[in-house]
Amino acid sequence: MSSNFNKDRRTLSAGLIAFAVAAAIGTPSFAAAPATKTINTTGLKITDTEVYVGQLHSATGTMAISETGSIQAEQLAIEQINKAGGILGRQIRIIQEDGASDWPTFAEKARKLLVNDKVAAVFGCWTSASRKAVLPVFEKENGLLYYPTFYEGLEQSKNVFYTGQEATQQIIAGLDWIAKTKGAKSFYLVGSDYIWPRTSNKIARKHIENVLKGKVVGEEYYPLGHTQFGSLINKIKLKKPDVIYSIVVGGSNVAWWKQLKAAGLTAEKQTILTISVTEDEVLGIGGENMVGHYSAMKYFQSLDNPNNKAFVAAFKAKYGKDAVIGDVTQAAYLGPWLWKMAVEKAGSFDVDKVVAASPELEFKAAPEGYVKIHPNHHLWSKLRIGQWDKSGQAKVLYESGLIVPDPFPKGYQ
Amino acid sequence: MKAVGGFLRKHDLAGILVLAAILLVVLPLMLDLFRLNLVGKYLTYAFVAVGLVLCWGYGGVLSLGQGVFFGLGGYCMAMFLKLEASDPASTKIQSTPGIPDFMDWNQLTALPWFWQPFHSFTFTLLAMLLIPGLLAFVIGIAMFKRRVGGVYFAIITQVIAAILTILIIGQQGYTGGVNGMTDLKTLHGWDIRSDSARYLLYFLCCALLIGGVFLARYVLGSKLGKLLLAMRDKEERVRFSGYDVAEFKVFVFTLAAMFSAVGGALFTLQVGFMSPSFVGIVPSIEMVIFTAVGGRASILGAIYGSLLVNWAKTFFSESFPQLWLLFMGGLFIAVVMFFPNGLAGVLEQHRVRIGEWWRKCAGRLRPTPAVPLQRENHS
Amino acid sequence: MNMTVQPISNQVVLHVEDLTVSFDGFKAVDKLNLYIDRNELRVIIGPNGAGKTTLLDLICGRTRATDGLIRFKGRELTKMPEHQIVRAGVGRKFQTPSIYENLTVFENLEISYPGGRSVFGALTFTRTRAVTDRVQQIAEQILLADRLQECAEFLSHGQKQRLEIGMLLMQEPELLMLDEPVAGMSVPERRQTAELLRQICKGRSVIVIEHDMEFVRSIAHKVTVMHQGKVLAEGPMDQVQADPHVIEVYLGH
Amino acid sequence: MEGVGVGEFGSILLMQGFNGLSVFSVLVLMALGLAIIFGQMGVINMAHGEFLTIGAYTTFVLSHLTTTYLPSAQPYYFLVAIIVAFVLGGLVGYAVEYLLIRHLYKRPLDSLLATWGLSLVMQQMFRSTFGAKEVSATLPDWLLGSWQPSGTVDIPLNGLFVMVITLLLTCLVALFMYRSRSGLRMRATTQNRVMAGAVGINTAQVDRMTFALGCGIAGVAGAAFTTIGSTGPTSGSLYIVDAFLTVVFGGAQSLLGTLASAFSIAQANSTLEFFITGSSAKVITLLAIIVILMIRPQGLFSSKVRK
Repeated sequence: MSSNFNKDRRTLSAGLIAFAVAAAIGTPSFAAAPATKTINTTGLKITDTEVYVGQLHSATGTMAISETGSIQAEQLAIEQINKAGGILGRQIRIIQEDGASDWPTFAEKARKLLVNDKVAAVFGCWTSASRKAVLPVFEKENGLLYYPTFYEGLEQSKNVFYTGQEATQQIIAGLDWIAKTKGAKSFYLVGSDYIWPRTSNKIARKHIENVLKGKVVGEEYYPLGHTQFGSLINKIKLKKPDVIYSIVVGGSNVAWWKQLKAAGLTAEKQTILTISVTEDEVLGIGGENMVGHYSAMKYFQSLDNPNNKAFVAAFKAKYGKDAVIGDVTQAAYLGPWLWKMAVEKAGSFDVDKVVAASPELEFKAAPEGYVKIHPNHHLWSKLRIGQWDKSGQAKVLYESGLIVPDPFPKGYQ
Repeated sequence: MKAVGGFLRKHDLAGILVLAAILLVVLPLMLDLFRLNLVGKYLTYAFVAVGLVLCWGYGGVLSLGQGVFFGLGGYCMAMFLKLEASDPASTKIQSTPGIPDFMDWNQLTALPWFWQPFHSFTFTLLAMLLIPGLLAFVIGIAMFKRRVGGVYFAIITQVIAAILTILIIGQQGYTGGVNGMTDLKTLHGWDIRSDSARYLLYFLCCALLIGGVFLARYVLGSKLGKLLLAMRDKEERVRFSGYDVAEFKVFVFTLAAMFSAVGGALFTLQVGFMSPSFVGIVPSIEMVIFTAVGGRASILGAIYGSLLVNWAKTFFSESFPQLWLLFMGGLFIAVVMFFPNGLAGVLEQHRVRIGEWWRKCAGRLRPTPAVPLQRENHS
Repeated sequence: MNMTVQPISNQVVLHVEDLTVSFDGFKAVDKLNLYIDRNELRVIIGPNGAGKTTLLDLICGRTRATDGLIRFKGRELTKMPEHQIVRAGVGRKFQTPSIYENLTVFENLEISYPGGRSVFGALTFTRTRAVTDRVQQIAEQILLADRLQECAEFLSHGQKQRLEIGMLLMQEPELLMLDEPVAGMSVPERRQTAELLRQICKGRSVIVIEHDMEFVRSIAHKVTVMHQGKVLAEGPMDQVQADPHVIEVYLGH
Repeated sequence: MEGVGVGEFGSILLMQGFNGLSVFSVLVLMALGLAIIFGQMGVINMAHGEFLTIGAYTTFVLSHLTTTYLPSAQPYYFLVAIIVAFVLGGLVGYAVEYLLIRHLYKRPLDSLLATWGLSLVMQQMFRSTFGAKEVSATLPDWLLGSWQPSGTVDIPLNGLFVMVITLLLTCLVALFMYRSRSGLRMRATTQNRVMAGAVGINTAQVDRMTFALGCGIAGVAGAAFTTIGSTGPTSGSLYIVDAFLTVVFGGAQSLLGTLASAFSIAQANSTLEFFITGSSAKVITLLAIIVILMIRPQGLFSSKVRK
């Protein structure tokens, strides 16, 4: 009974309908494309002229707010790759699935993309919970996932490439900077009550106490979707910390920053460093509420290097002049390009070959400047500190050197 | 219509046989393994729907917290599978091997006491039923003895769902938090993710569901079933015929909770992970909607309702990723507005009409009263 | 059709002493005393709002008394939950006929059968010979023997009233309380019900609330007149009808 | 408490008291519309959150219009937005009542399912028109920042603004319901629709206006919440459970009950939050509500009616 009962004619048609919806366009060029069987020995869905990839983000539900940027960036990258002739002479076709901000749906759609549609790679997920839900499916079906979000680390899977920063890259350099420039000694840690804030604050606390010899005067968590932060603000005023270290997410994030401003904790009176506010979030919070505060990210839209200028222009051309690009959106943009380089270096779409060819790959045209894939499937990248202004953009004040990714940091467990 | 075996009327048995045929023969032939596994997932929601038919359709008790019992059943099974998947060998890179990964992150060095018993599978099977059953019993006693009912009870069950979600997400050291318990691999060494396991689990789920239908049919066919119907419309008359109405509501609420718990455990086995996203307010309301679409007073209707709504959700979201929410919202409104008794209601009306037409031809006209379902008992 | 009143045995089965219930100060029943003997058929009459129905509600536990006591066969009812009061032998019929519309007449009567009252009992209840005979016997008594398999919904108003009385009889109550059993009935139906009441009060006590004086005269052993929550007068029908207070307040000029 | 003088501690307690009041006014504003729709009419409107979002988006659109076309009107647009939000919420409520709710009066539990479907539809409509991303209205300057009566005390202006709006709105609703003819007709209809119809009240019209009023108030709440919360397709769902809880806990029929329950929930939650973590504060408050509802199933202020 283990063998598959029958060829799935019906699901192929469903895949085609979804493919018709896909946005990929561009003229396929028939350069000397290598024969399909040589570059696809594991039954992936590849023809002489096309290769299918999956895109698995939340287009609906509470996470749609954050994931729309990633969807747009990945589609822009694929469109540009197709214009430049695709990969190994094949145009990339996207099968888009909606995770609907619901983790079991992510797992269900991931299995559909890998088992039914046999896509060559998947660009998707945003929250840690969605990644954890699909991880067993990718490892069992030997699929390939490019995961864009900065996250808590503590994971290193053969089938996943993490194009966002892991916790230590984002936290440690940021804390060092704020301690040095502001002479900060006392910190108040705040976060939404789930895995990423709790784990990141654990690393931050260890770094503050052991390395910076500072003091953590308070640590508070509020349920996801919480909207009343008055008591917390009063508690903070009681402790008068040098810096508030904030990792609040989603709808609560907007309420938190608005209520901070309303309680008089503007940048002049209280230094706040956050790792959960990008240009996307500032769109919802409103520039006037973020003026003067600091974010530690690896990418800001205002980075002035030629790669970024071209990327921002292309993004605005496709998605409207007041579109904004945040850290995760840029990291998502890297996904397709890194996959392209790995496939071309490996000369094949087979997942194992692509994974083997990825380490040490350098992407010099990255909007954030330069990234290199580390054998642990994360990226060497720089950390930047941006100060927000009224218009909703951030001025980059500091740029660290290249930081090695270390998902299992010793001494911070 | 002479009752076959006491509690099964002839057309009931036919209905169950048709369902069994569809689940055990038609679907496995038609669908590939991936879609079949999806159907298996939908069937786990059908357990909750059957429970809701008992406690809401017949007993008049609407619970907006079935996700709590579905989740508890699922978490018990997940704890067992997680312990088996976290043996010292495969977790050697952790600072304390032998314990689940999320505990290691949260600086737990030893397995908490309430996890210990879940090493044994028999304990898990018992706990899977008893813990949700006990919680439902306590809530039932607390609420029904004090005559809390109708909309108040619904809102309170919703609050309990909200509380349990906050607790599970907050105590991530013990429960895996918002990520839930993932990477469940084997049950007593048997790899539950292999294709053969998926088939076996699918058929196990169908068999248990059909067993559940017989149990529900037995309960509704017995005097208790008549009492539930009587209670839903004339609760006072039942109370003044010498029955402690609260006792019956507690029983039917606890039974519905156990049905949901079995569904939850089967979900964990078939999908391979369990997370708080099944325990919250939204999933609990969706479970009520499966029953409403199928027909709240018909066990088979509720099962078909679960299958149809979930299949529609997958199909719409696959082909119209932008607009599927519109279809789902429209479907719920249409069900409530145009066929209040759900699909089963539509079928019932037609069957009565067909039945009469058939008998007219055969010359034996005898009106068979359909069970009117619509009186809202606003206790 | 003036029936002679049967002799009243000395044994009192229901003691109601200083019974009071007040809704925000309004005393629906005010320090009321009532004593019912075994096998007595007591009729309670009085203008609307005199507290008649509230009195029955208090005895059967539907409403909780603020003060006073109700002792039935030596057991204090004010502390007991409704279903225990019923099991102690107190049957209550409501003003509007409350029967299970979507069940058959047989099933309506069967539900009131005293067996299988706990959850487990209801699950394992089987329709034994004893049950069907009892239902058949009661059905004949309430003249619905030929309609047992019909859905209660299709019965006439009079038949529904009699069905509810039948359901009470199934419980073998020792005290039966009927709230306007003949309201809305035709004259022949009233005569049938009067005959039924006279039959069923052999072996049990009955309290009836009614307004139709002709009907009251034909069944009452004793009459109690209530007014503003208190007992205005009590005694045989003729004595009560002659009482000046009663005339002035209730029977009208 | 190093680094905090006694005076300062006093001002923090003052601010904490103010915070309790501002949470109270948020809860009241959120629950007021629902108290009318669910409390008076018995209709369980699960789409109440989405009517709040209508108000929020109205404010965003108006702020966008004034910044582009009429920058001079910047300070006043917010008050106009509140009124427009009321009218728009009311209109949508009017239409929803006509199309959907009026068939469901005798089936409260069904109105729960139908309005849940409605909330999904409305969320998708917001997403298609305004995009999935969160937006924010640029608030006028007099609403930003805080008012400092003394050196150490910061009274958030938006909290103050929400409180004023709540006070105003509650008085208007109370006046309407208990002092005006149409309010009388509304209460008559909700308490006994058949009898109200018999004495010549056009119950269908009254029901429609009542529902529209409830939704209009939700619109105002949504507009006011743009000062303290987020505006996105799903931001309505943040408030729906708290709103229902406040109305149920206060006793469905009575407006006073809603005010009392909002006050007790707000004070309990905010004081607990001051001493223990946010999550446990919320869990304890919810548990307390369930226990109290168990003791008084009809809520704090039930109407004394003989059933």
